[in-house]
Amino acid sequence: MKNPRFTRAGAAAFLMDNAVPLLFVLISAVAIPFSGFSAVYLIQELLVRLARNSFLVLALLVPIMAGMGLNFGMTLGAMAGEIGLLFVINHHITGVHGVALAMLLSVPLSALVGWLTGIVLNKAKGREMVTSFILAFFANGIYQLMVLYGMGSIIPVGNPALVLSRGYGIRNAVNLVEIRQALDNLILVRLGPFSIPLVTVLVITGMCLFILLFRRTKLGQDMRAVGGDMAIAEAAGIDVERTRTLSIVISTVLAGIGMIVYLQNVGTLNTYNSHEQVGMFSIAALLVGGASVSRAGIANVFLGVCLFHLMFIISPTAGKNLIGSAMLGEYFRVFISYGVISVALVLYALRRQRGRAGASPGETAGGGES
Amino acid sequence: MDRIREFIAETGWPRIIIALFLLSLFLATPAARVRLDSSISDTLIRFGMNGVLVLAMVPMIQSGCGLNFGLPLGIVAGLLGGVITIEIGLSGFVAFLAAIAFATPFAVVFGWGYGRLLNRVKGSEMMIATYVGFSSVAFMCMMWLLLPFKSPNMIWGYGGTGLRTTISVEGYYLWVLNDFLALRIGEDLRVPVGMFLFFALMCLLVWSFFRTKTGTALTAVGSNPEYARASGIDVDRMRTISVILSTWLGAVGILVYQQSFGFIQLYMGPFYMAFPAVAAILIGGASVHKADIPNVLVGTFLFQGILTMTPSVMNSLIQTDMSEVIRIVVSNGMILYALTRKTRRAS
Amino acid sequence: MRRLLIRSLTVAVAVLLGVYLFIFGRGYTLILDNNAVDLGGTRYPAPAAAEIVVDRRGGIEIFARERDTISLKGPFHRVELRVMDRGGKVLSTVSRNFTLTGSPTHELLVAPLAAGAAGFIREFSDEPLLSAPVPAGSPGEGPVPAPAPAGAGGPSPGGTGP
Amino acid sequence: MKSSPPFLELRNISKDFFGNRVLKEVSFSLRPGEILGLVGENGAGKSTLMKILFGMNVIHSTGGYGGTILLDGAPVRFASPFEALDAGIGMVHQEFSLLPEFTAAENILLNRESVTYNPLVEVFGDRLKTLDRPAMRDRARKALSRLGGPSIDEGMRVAEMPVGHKQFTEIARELDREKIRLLVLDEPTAVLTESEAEILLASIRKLADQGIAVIFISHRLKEVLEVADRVVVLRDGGLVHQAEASETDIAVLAEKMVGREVGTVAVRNRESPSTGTVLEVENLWVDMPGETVRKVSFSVRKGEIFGIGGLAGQGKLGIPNGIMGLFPAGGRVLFEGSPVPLGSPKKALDAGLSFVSEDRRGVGLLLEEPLDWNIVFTAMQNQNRFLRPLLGGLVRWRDDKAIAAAAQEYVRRLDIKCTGVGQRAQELSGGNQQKVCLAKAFISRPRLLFVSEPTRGIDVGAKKLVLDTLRMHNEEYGTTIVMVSSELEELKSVCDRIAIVDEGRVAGILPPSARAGEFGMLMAGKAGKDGNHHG
Repeated sequence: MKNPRFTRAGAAAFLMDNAVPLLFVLISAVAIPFSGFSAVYLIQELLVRLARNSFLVLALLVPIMAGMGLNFGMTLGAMAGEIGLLFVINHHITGVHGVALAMLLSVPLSALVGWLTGIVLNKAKGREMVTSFILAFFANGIYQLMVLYGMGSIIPVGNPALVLSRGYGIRNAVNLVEIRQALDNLILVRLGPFSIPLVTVLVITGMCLFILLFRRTKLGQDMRAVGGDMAIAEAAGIDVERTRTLSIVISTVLAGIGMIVYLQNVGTLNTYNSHEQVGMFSIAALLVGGASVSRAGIANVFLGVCLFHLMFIISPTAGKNLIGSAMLGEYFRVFISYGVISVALVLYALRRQRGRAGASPGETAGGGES
Repeated sequence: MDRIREFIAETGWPRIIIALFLLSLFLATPAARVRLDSSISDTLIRFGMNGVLVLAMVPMIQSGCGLNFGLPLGIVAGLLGGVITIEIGLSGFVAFLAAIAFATPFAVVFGWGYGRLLNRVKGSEMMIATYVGFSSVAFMCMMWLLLPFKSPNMIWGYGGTGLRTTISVEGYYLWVLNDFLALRIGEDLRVPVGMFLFFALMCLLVWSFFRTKTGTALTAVGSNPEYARASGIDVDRMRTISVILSTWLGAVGILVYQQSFGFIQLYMGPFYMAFPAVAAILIGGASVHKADIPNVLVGTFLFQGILTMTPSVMNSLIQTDMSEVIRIVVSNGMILYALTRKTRRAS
Repeated sequence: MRRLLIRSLTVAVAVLLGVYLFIFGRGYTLILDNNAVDLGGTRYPAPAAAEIVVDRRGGIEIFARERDTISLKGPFHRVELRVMDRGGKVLSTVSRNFTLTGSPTHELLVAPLAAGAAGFIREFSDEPLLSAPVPAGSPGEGPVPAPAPAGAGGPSPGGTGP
Repeated sequence: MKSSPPFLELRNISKDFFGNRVLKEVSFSLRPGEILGLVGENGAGKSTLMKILFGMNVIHSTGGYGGTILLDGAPVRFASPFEALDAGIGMVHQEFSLLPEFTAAENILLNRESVTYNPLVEVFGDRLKTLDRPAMRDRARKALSRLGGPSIDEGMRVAEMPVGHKQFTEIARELDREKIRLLVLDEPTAVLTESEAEILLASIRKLADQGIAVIFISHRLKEVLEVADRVVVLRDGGLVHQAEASETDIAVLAEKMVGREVGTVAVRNRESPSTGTVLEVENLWVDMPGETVRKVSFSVRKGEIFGIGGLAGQGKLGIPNGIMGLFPAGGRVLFEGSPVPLGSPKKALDAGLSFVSEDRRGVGLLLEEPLDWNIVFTAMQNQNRFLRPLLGGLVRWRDDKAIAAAAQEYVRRLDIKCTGVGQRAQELSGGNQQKVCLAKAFISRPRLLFVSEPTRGIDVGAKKLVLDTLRMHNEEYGTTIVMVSSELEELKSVCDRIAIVDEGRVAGILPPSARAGEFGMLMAGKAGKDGNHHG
């Protein structure tokens, strides 16, 4: 067994498989000098963003394992996290207590919506992604109905800082000052010019360990089997639908917690669009890290968050310094976010087609051997 | 009783609920002190504005490419046609036709490439179409900044670069269709006959296309690609033709929309425009792989009716503007319903 | 059976944790009020000056007819009050435990505390003395939220946050 | 062990699907360590019998079965395959059901993994138990070694394995169950090379020596005789022959497998037309999944009905599908002297060929469109008929009137039962759908017509009508017909000559009057030809 990576064909395959991350490294390498940012600044920024976003991206791994593709429905978990935070802000639960309570509250809520998502997606096998994508929009409508019209009128909200001046509905920007960076600043380690939010890092590490351990459980193995081939898994006696639902529940719960980690760092809740952006950017980041729709690992998460956010930090200034328009840089990064997802989806579909064609016994073609 | 049940099964619950909802909105107009005639007038205008965009769904659905979430690509072609016309400085009906003419080559080229792409990703068309739409809009955002347009009516003033986010079409092709043969009944009821005529023309075009040999082949491809292939049809070519046609209709659709709306919306404007159109045709009774002209007419009317009536009626009834939320719930709920229904071929 | 027990226990622990976080994580705004007050028929004069230490956190000097606020967390606290004259000389020291529940805003009345009377803590009644005693300037009261999907608008080209 | 009493007994097993009797009073028994060869044509009832044994859901949902299955003397009735598995009965299907991305060990232990406890189990349930990889590897290794055979690395991903190893992995999966007593192998050697098959047969013997009984289903009669202790032949749902392997031979089995009593079949009897060759096929290969054609040559005479028979999966269906361009194919096809380019349905149709597919619902029909569309579509698209010019020939529209009239004509001629030509194809019965498919082929006036499994899935009356229609069309219009069918009787009643395809090759061409045994021998696997040495 030769390591395929050392052969020429292997090298080409390696380049193909990692085209997206390599492209991002290239873009960043070109753009960093133009942005004029110092290395220290960039590294500190990346540290902040790693702590902020990694947990959310990690939440995407489980459904990919179960063959359900990119979980655009993670937005639903993010909404559950936001509702947890709204509760905490409403009752003035401050500091790390507030963060913990918001997480605790988000869990049953996101488990419930995750379970519902699972049921819907089981009805749309083979087009999970587009369905979860639309489901996220639909859920956003329900969320608005609840938060914009229900809260303050049907659901009592005591904290006037939350409520719109018309008397009901939550403001579209909620200041999270009472819990702002409560988790990050619990233990802040200074390392040379950098400060590291130790507790957040520990939470993320714990999460990685959980994913690694989870892969080694029976349920994790079942998910891999279901992701490999639903019919075979079913024939072996695995409850396919339940397994798929569980993978979505886990993802949604993690997304809810991840959203709280994210928001406590940001410090402001954009009540009506934080969750949407978060879904899109998390997926894009994972794909930039070299993950595909059917395969993703922890390394993809961290590499992806770094590369994607590096581009995010530098592109406006680089755009301004290069062409004299910061807007161009802004639009460039929006384009890249969507473009990356498009490319990943196309590659996945192509591979799936090729797999289907390759299922026929190729060796028999080309005439008989006698 | 059986007949009612059959009717319900055939029409589908969501459609009936939506139709009843719209009907109750119309009935509630007196109680809400909203003028019925102006409501109808608004509904009619929005029906005409959006009709062609919804019509753009038909060819792709019929050829089996699924719901055209990539509509923004066609819209981008239409926007290009629009801004080129303004740059040249044409006006009146000629300007409108010129805009269509300028948009056509873009639509054909975009549609061709988009069709080729969709042929290679059969089975995942809808998700990829969505992101092709998003990416093309994001790409054009950069282009609007970079393209060398000069007309002072379109570019940012004071040394800014690039085109403005909204450009007025006043003095170019504003209301060229709306005002053509417009009918005034009473004080507030205006019927934009010209726009309807144009919409009807487009419907006729699509309808007659589906009666030609190619159109027939296209329907067969959507109905059963294996059958079509065994009958000697080049399936990929038919699909590409349908995508080009859909893209072109999208381009024409946005121009019709603009001449009534009054503005060209650039940058992120077209971003989510596919969703209302998709929802409309589904409400009209289309499924993910079957659609016809009546679906377009019924769906556009119901959907635009709700969008027009909810703000005015609901607002005055419960003093709350919930139209935005209702739109989100109705349109995405409808798409979700269509996606989760058992399809003929499960694979 | 054993598993059921453990599961119920887990849920119970989660609920208890929630209750604990709810009670002990709750933030309060305490208004320190050094005015003369009538309490239970007795009038307590305001001391000329006082230094207040809550939970052994720094001292706040407060003169007569002055107010100040501090943020507290959780229900149980201890206050130490040093009653001073105008020159800053400590006349007497009072230490008391007090409990906060209910309203997120409470008043600590310096005058009765200095006199050693009970009832020096009371919920802040919503008199228009101070405008909304909520931390941080109230954030953006924009119009109704930005239009969301399936409609116009779109994600702002902005980034992932600040 | 083979002298010990039977542990499994099937008594008078009967089954009908919607009035159609597919199993009639089948009885046999099995002793521990015995290998039973089960032989029969497609549709003889082998797979239905196995489905009954395993308690598959299709059996329950279609009204159960008659008779009793006795396991260790006690009657059993499995509600699901999992119960059968628990009772120690395992089955290896013809198609692999292995996950390519999993290792051999993971596949062997799929859903039966070794696990260890961890505290999370108490809260989240047993599925959170940790996999015990070393134990899994041990178990897999043990199962594989129990089977003997090639040494397979239990840590290797299945995707990287050669086909033979996959088959062993598949069998090892059943052997991991401690209680396994009966193993059903369905065509286990079909995908193997000859040497691999030899090794597998040896392994099967080894298993039998350990006391595991085996039901060995195969069409390769030589292999059956080589490995089995006893052979059972099913035909038309009945058990027609049962013998010790040492007391029978291939010729007898072949005869029993396909033979009908003489006189029940109306054999086609006419002067075979000899007006010259119209279609010549040389070294054709077709890559059709499940019906691979390896190397096929034959020629068809003008005006004849040429039959192609053989067992399912041997490649007979691949021949018309390949020539008509529906699957990748190669070789040389000459029609009326000029070559037919392969790989393009359009070119094959233009050459004057036409095809009625065996996959009626998948390829043959536009289920959601009306009948008249179904009938005229191919002719319209390829021959520009049923179109009328519009705007001075600028556009050509469908001529709906002409379409309806033409369709009406065929509805009348083929006696298609429908409410009208506007009825949707999916609402018709199977037989009428088949007639629509025939009409579609006839209307384009082909000079050579391929008909694939024309009577599959339609009732007896409709069968006769369809065959009569074909015969009539052949006689009246002189259309050359190539008919592919699994039903030998049908071929014999219609065709002038019959080719039997086996393992992707033409095993021989016989006149319809040939003895059943002769056909049987041609179907009996590639070793059939020299089978007499073993008999």
